Amino acid sequence: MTLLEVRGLDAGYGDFQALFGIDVDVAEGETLAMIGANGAGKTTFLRVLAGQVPTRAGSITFEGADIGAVRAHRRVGIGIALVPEGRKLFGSLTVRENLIIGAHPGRPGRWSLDTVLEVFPLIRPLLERPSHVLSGGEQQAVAIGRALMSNPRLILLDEVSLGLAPVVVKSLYEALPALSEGGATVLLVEQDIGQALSVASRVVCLLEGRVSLEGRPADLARSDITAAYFGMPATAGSEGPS
Amino acid sequence: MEWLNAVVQGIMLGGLFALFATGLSLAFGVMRFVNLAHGDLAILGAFVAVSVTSALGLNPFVSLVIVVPVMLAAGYGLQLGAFNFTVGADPLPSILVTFGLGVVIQNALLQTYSADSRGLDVGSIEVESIAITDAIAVGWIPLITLAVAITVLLGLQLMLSRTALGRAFRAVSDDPATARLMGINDRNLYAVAMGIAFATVAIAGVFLGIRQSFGPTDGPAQLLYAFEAVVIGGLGSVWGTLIGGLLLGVAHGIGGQVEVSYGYGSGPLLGHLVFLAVLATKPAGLLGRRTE
Amino acid sequence: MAPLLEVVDVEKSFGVKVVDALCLQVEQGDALGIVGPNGAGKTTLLNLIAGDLSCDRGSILIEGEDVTRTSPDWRCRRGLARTAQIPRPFEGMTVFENVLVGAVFGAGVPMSEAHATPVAVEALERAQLLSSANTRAGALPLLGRKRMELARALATRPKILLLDEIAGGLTEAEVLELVETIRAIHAGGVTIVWIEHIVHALLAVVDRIMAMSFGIKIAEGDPAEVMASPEVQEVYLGVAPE
Amino acid sequence: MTGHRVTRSDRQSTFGLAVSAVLLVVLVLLPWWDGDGSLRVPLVPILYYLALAQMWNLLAGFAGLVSIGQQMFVGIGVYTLLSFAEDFGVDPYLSVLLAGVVAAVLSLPVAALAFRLRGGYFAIGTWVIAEVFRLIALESGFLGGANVRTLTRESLGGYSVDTRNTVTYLMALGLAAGATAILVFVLRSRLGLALRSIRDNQEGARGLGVSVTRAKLVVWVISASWTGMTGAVILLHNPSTRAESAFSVLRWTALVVFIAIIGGVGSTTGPIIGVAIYWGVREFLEDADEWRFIILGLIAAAMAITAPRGVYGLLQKRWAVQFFPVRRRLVGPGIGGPAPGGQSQPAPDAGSTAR
Repeated sequence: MTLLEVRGLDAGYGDFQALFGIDVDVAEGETLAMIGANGAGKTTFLRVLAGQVPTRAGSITFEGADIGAVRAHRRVGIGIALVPEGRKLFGSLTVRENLIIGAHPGRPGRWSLDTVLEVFPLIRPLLERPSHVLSGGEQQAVAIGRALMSNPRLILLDEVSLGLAPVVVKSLYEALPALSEGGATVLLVEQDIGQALSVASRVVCLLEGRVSLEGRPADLARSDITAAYFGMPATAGSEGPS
Repeated sequence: MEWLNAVVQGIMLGGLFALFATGLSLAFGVMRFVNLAHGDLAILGAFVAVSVTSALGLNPFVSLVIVVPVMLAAGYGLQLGAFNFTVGADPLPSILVTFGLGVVIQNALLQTYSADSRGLDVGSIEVESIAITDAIAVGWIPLITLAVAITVLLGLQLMLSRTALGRAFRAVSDDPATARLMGINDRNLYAVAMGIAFATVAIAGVFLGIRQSFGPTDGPAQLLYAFEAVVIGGLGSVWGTLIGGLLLGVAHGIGGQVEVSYGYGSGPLLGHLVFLAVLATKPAGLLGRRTE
Repeated sequence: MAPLLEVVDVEKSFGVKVVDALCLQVEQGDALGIVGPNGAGKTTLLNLIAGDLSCDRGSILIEGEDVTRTSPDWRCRRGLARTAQIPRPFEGMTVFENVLVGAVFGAGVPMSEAHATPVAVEALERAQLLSSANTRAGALPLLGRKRMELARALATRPKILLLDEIAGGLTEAEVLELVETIRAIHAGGVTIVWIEHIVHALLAVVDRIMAMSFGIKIAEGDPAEVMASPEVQEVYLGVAPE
Repeated sequence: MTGHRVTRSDRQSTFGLAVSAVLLVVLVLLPWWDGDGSLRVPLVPILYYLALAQMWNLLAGFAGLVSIGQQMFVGIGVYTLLSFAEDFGVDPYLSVLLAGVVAAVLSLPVAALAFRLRGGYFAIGTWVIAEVFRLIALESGFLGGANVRTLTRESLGGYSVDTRNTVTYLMALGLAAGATAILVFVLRSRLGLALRSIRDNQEGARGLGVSVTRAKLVVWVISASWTGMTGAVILLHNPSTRAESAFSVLRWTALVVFIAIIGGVGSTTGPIIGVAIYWGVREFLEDADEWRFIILGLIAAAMAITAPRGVYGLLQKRWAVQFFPVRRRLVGPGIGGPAPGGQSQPAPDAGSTAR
């Protein structure tokens, strides 16, 4: 079943257009990875879904309803939660408060403070600390937990691995299946192709604001991905995962 | 001994300053909004109390039951209907709108109530006091004012630190865009904050009116005192606001005593000079974190 | 002679350490590339060098002069220029006026507009922007904005040019064009320090690479050797070499 | 040389300059056929309000310094003239210049304190400092304390009433026209380039070598000095004063701000339109001070929300007019776009950076 259906989406900031006619479907229960180079438009896409950037053209249908006009603070109520790039924890709130503020009265469900702490046990001893003293990995865990607290149907993860040590990234990624089991559909944005491919059931690659590739990880050749990622012939892969 | 008395009376006055400063500090803390009409709103609150007491024959203390909700609603409505359009990176529009509003309030009060000084009469309690020593007596009214100020600040502090509303205020203050992701309607929250700010400044205005006589053009002075209390104490700190108010009150008390003893100077002048001294030496305020 | 730019034991923390005890020397005529994953502290390092952030510890020297406590405009007039990762033109001004600001104020000596005009024109020419000199800067597309960042920086007649992901978000053809421009600037005697994710662009210009991870320098030296080292492979590409 | 040069004028702005020049000549010659002064005298307040509005516009609209303390410089000007002319016997017209000097000097320590505050807090901070000056004037026996002080006939020397009226008028005219000219010259200069870049992006400007604090300080001192001279001319026009009126925030800042906002802050033409509207409201509501403030205050507050660039901004949106040439256009080989002197390209007015 299709949870999210995006058609012909244009979006941008001021004079600058970041997305051109994006078509993406997300099926219920899948884990979709969106990859692409810096500036490809991945973060903008997530921000559009969360209502932080307005659409200029096209439609967004979520659970059968057009949500293009739903304002940002109402998106969480309909079941969309964004874990923003750079974590964006509230620095003057404690970790516990950061988690609690993520909960939404209209969305009870499996996720609560206790169940979140089960998935991210490293947070438990930090609950009463102000969030700005946490390490990057701890902050990221809190940010994901905060989004889970609203029991989202669709959780959007922006650059979870940004600036984190590989071992931390690994542990965060290990928690991802728990999200799916909890009933959330996952749409994650990554620059780190290797990580993305390891967890995704499907991959969409963006290049300069357009979809350049789509498919199941197993069906895609590395050279195709490299080409779609960098926008050049597959042979010139001087970087990317080797 | 008269100097010690000046300090004691100054502390009592400082409670009132802290009460004035509370709303200013809250609006700045939550949405970086500086309301230049703040003092005029206090005076407006006092005049509303004048009308309510004379029309219904109420005691001014009781009139708060009407004045405070009216001002709270006014603050909520003004924020939603006007101020929200000026919240943003450029401070110019918000300064202009609130400055204009202040001037309009002042002149509307002049038109409605004339330039005469008024007072709010609460009966015999006005002249009663507690003698601490032979030379020092603390009036009941200043004492009640200080107690109310501390209660309001304490309540605000508890609300900010303990309640869901306070959590939302702090979240919006940190990062309104991310707060929206949590389902928080920041614009509505701003209106709530402004409503609370108006309510506290109305209380301050009524207590000012009970304490001393006031006129339609007294608002700007109250704005300046409130602002000085906030800056002296340090931005974004409820207790800083109280300390700032008390210090400013003491400066006014001593300044007044200087005037009595030597014939020069005045409370407000010494208060301003203390503020400028703090600005010159500790621009972040005495208890402040550096915010910018 | 003192090095053109010296970074001594610099530290910066935002709750967590973003730049940690970092040392760096750049000689006149160098072209240094800086690589590392997102969040490694590269842009923070650049901000510290340019003066947009203040160091918690350590010092920054330009030609032996300690500039740690000076403002960005002072450092600019001492010969340091930078481009921003996300271009922020003076949108209300024309492209020419944008560049003129750099030419008038960025020179070490007071410059009249009449004297600065040829400098601005030359910078526009080198950045291949002369034809849109009278366009409103806010209306430029991304490549134009990146070029204008370059032109504004060049107009200050820098001794050393700090480039922050200037190739990011551009198409391959555009990247190649930009590489040519930067090579020419370097050949003209300007020292280059360049942060870039697009490694093949970097390799075409620089003669030395420093790799960073978690605010720490993990490797420095010959570009090919640095990029081939196992540490860099692991942190930069997010995967261990196969 | 590359053969490139910069032009600034086009037909439209040349037209604007021509109109202004004609208007200025007419106003300068006015005393010679306005025998009894019935035109000149009422014009003086309009002219000094224009001078004050332009100076506030320079601060708030171009340097981002939203001052609510301009009354301090008016008051400083008033009391400098009083002191020099009355107490030291200096020629009153020379004292007008000295008022500018004194205001400029005193503006420096004020800046040292007020520049520590930002935005709305800067606004209130300048207001506090203005209050300090008012209280000092009130306390100072030398300046006259709370009493009314008058510029007496003796200190005005042997000048006849008619000469005094004419000189006061011409000085007010000079201040108003001069203030507008200062704005145009500042915007055309390096300082203007710096201010526009700061308005658009302060950090970016710093990165290109612009010394932000210095640029703001220069503007602050210019504005203080010109406002101080205007204060002195206000006293020449209305020779009795006391501290409350010399340092009145309502008269010397609130009205001035309203005029600038309604006309259009951030442009050179806006305050001229604003002062014309103010004149209209004043004529319409003679002797009703409070209503004047209420109406202008409401219009200004509404404008600040709905049309932040004032009436001029609305006109400009409609007809794309620009009267004073401040923008730079590069001409020479290899440059695209319309030919020099041409129109249509949306190159910005210096003022259009204000938002």
